[in-house]
Amino acid sequence: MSVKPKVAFYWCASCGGCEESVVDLAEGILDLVGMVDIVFWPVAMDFKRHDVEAMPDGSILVSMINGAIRSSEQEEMVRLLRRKSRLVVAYGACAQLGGIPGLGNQFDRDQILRFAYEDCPSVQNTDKVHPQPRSRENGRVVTLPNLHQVVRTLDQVVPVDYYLPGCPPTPQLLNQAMTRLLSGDLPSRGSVLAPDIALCDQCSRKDSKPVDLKFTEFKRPHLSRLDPQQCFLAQGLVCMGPATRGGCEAQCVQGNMPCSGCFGPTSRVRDQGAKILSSLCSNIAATSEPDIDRTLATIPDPVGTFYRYSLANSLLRKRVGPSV
Amino acid sequence: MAFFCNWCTYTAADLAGVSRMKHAPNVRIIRVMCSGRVDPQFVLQAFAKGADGVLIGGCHIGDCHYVEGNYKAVRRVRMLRRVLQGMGIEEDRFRLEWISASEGEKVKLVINDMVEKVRALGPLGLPQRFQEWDEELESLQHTVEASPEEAPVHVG
Amino acid sequence: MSYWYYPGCSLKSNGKPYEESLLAVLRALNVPVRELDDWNCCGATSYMSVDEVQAFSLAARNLALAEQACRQTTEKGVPQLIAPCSACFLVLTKTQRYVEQHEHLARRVHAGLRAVGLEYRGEVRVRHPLDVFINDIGLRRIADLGKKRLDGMKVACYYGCQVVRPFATFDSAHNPTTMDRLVQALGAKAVQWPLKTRCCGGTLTGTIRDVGLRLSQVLLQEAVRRGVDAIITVCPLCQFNLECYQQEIGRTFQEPIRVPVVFLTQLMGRAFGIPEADLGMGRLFVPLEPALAPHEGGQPAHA
Amino acid sequence: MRDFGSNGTPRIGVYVCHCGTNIAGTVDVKAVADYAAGLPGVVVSREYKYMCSDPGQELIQQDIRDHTLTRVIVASCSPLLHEHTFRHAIAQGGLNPYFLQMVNIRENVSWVNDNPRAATVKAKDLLRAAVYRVGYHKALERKQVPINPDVLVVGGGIAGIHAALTLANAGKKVYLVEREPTIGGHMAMFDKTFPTLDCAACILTPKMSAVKTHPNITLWTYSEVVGVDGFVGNYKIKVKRKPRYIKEDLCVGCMECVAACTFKEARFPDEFNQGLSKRKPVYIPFPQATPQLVVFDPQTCIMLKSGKCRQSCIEACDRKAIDFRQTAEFEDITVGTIILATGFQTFDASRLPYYGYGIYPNVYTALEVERLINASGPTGGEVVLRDGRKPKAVGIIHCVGSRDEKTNRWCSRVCCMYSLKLAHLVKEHTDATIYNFYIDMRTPGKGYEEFYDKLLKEGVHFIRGRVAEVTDWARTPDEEGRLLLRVEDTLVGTVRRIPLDMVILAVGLEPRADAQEVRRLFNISCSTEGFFLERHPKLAPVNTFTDGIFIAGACQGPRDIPDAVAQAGAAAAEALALIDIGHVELEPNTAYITEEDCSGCRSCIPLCPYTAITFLGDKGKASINEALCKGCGTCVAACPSGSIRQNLFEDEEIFSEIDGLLARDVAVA
Repeated sequence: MSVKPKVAFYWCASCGGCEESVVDLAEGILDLVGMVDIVFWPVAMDFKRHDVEAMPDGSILVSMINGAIRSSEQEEMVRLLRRKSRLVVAYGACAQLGGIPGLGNQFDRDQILRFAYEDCPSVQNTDKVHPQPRSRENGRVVTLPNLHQVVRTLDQVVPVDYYLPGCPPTPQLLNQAMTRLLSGDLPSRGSVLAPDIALCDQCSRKDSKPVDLKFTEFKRPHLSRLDPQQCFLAQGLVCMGPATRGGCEAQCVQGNMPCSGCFGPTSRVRDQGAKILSSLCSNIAATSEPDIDRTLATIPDPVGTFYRYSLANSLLRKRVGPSV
Repeated sequence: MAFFCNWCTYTAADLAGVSRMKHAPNVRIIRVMCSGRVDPQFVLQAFAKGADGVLIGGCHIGDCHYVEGNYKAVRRVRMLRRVLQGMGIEEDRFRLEWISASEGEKVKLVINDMVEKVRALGPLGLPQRFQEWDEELESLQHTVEASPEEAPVHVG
Repeated sequence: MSYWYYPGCSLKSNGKPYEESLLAVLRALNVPVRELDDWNCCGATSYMSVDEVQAFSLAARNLALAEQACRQTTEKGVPQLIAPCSACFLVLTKTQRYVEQHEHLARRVHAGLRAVGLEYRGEVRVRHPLDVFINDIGLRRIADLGKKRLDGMKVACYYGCQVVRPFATFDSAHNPTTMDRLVQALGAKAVQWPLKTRCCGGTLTGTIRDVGLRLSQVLLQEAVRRGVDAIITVCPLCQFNLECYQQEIGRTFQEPIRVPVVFLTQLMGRAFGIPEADLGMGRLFVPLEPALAPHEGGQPAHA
Repeated sequence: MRDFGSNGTPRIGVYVCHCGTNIAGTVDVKAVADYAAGLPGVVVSREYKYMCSDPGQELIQQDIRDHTLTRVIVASCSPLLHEHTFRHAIAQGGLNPYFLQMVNIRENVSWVNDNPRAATVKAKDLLRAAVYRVGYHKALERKQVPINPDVLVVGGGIAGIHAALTLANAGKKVYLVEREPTIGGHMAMFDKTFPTLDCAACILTPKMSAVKTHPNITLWTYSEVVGVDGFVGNYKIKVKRKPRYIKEDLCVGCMECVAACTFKEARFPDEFNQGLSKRKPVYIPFPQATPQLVVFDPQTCIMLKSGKCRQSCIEACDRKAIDFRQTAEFEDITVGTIILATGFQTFDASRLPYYGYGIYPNVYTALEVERLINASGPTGGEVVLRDGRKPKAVGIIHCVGSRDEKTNRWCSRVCCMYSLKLAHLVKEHTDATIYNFYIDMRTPGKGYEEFYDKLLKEGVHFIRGRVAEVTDWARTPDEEGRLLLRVEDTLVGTVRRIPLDMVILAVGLEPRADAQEVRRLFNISCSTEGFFLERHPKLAPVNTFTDGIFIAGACQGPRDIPDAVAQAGAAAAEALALIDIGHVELEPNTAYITEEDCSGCRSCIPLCPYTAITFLGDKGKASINEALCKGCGTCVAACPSGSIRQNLFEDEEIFSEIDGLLARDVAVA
């Protein structure tokens, strides 16, 4: 038996990018494998659920779990991993904030299923067949996980020790986090393992932002010719940078796209969307209600813009009633 | 739940009190220095914690004790209304009113009017809804965490 | 801008000279008016005291008709409905106010209108001819057309109780001046007198005769004391009370009185040089011409 | 969800005030106090008759010692009223004053609720919010700002004059700014003052000349304040000095230029005499005008209107004081405090056509009659009608433009008394029969009721009833040419018709037409009717909601001379109190930025109207100058990364207040 610390990776409602990001360690992954025993990593290695069940409680040092929690299966697995692990890390924006799957909270489950299995233009389903949690096939009972009503962050389901933010987290952050966790130099429980300062601090375009910004309209990235040097807000684009934790090395900005907020808010903010809303709207030039509304109309989807990653983690969590 | 600015609307609410203008007992006032201090997070927090309606009261445009704090308030409010709408919270539950220090009567009218409109909508009750939503977690919490052997096995 | 014309019952009966002269004057001023199709009684004050909801519904039907008529034309803008009779003007204005301010009433009125396939949206503007003359047409155009033909004439402008009260929409409730300004623009002198809006007796002349006649007499006497050539009015009932009872008033109070009481629009028509026959002058009991003659230096009446 | 934690475990004392029956009459104070005792952190919870009394305050101080309280909550009246009192009290008890939280269960609860049950529930909710909040309170220090000892007084009527002299006599430098060419205000127009009937000029002119000659007073007449910036202790004022077209230091007021004016006859309405006499384009408003300087009226002076005049005035002036090229000048001054004494205007009687003002020449306003009675007035003190006749019957209509839903709802306070005074004076001058038409006689003042009594004995008629109309509607030959007044005599129960020769309208007092602009300029408030709003109607009647700005006289509401003078003295004393301490303590509600948290996004910088936030280029961070910050909190709400915080209104404090208000626990039954 190895005496190396045991580590598990698991994915829930996510795109798989977080798994990729582990591989993005490149040669670094060999060092990682040298230091730890990966006891569970369904995407890369052949372990089964019963292997995990067989482990003594608390025998895994750390489980890195990515993805939001949307189904009973995901819920079950994270509860299991929680029981087997000393530390649980919410890995990536979906686990931390709900992420893109969290935007599903703008709709009811039935609306989503109806769209996915009936109304979506690319779907052909004349019989309107929906997957059932329990059905009979050739005399045998087939079950599927239940889709939850609500998309949840990991910590809305099980206690989480640390958060590694990002969509996905950068290899650098993963490295730093692993080093810290393995060294036993543990930060205080509940910490987000990234700098607690907004992105502007490390943004290469910081110096190009004026001190007297006044918005007269908000431009959209796909409809604008983007200056590769100037601050996006100064160009009139919604950039979530001021309301988003740094640590991503401003990669989107370097790729000439404004920040969309995947690192989530700083520790001083409870609701990332409300805060960027407050900041941007305060600096609108218009003074009369109709003029203000005209400026604001240039943001056609405020919830999707301000809560791109954090809707499940927002104060309101989910839309009340079905959307219309 | 109401957020009233210190200089105009809170003073007007005091005046309503001094003038013994009865209004609906459902309102709970929080004093801030300026309507510009009202962080949209406060409005969301209030809804999330169970408020059925949120009212912000500030000085009339042009009369702000801090010159233009109320302009910032109205800009945020216009956008916040859209966000609330997107989250299924009815328009009448969130309101911004300009009430000057001398308009005690208006405090009464606005509060009564809003209480009436919100009452017509019924309770919003977000904490209860959160609880209802999270009931779907309870069965598994029991089965997985207590006795893993008996947990149902899913195919697929 | 064109106008819809709501005559009401008076302008088709004893107020006929008012209708004739009003339409003639508007024609002379190139202001197109169309009579509202299928209009009904405004209900006047009497119906109000019998059943308010029905009275308001009845009046609102006319408002709805005007809005409907306007929608059926290609013209843009707010429908304008001229109501020349004081009672009609007041009832229609009052209906608008009440429907706007009292939800329960509005519900019943709207329901009633719906039952006959009509809808009142509150768009129509009820206009008094004085308002139209002063604010839409303007004193200058009226003065230009009138060419000071009334120079030297002295009149008392009598507004009656209903035009500016209780809704002083286009003139002061206590000291209205629109009619004064109009006759002055035509060259006449409007005497300053404090009885402009005092009661003429209204329907009392027919019910409590002594009181009604007394009220009329007070007005006639004071106008005459101020040396006027004529009393000018815009209300069919006022005109009727003040003119038709003069002999009886003279007998009752043992003080003969005779003074022409004419509609403003008759005087205006006269100033515009419109033939007498087109102004309903022949229907007057106390003719205007003798009063005018001395001021016109023997000018022929029909210029 | 992240846990925002609590600030250690506070030891809270809760004090629920009965306020006599003001609170206890509606709210079950005992139930509220019992409820509070069960809330987390509360170690002592009491109710008491009057918390603001000495024993009430001592109770708190004793508990701080006995129970080592670390936080105090007082549930009583509005914090705007007594927060200061209780902060002081707990400071005396040894706690930092900002460890206090007040709960407003009077203005916000007992006074606005009839239902005791609902009121008690509400009081508990508010109290619970305070318990949640107070744990987050931090120890804070008040900041001191030095007070510039100079004072600006705006308005040179009796209130402004008195305030200026009081301050100047105390050795303070005063700038007195008056819009008109002379100081004196309305009082200078009066002949006598009620109830003593002493001559207005005799008591006012010495004060006017004292203003002129006082070494500590800078008097700027024909001038207006056009800019106000800064804050208590340090107001930057811009004053526009309108051109008089004379050099003030050269003119001696000899009026040779007036005599030499191209217009041989005076032909323009004289404003000071209410248009009852004429003046020339160059004039001195009245003989005692201060300063004694002529002024050229640009509306009527031919030279100023067209530039084509033979300018005989210039030849006549041997001191070469006239200068037609003069333009407006601007003075910039710094003062620590401001007293506004901008006065009132009288009601425009032509708004009520049924009283015939502007229609019948013999209907006068009271102010016109003041001038008629005055020996230096248009008729040399003869009370005669416009056609020169002496009136034989005079009616005074009270409450013109007062106590009337259609015009002004308020009682103008001075009209009853000045009507009595005019009744006496007109009777004295003409021996006419005098009628007063009143709604109620209001004579509450020292010697006022006695004066009313004296008038009754003098045989002046008093008819109780609101006058319906004044006309020239004569019904009999002897009524011809007279005014006919119709009134319901409510004491007799009949309508009366009274022929008169002269009608005097006792016009009410109104806010000045530009009161709203002035209010905005000085950043103060107006009450609904448009008078300047005092900070508290009883306890801070000359303070405004803006520190360092005080109000005196009729700009705050209708008042007579004694009250205006008393208020002016009070305003001066308030200003002196600030000046003599030398500094003002500011509420420590300023915003601050934690440097390590700030990302330098600059979103906050354009939001501050006081430019208190600057961007430190070298550090790449924003920074707040606390001396400039006024504590509105707008930047705090807008900071996208939550890096700006505000003392007294921290996010945690407000969040916990929200949570506390909405928490539904079993104890609320």
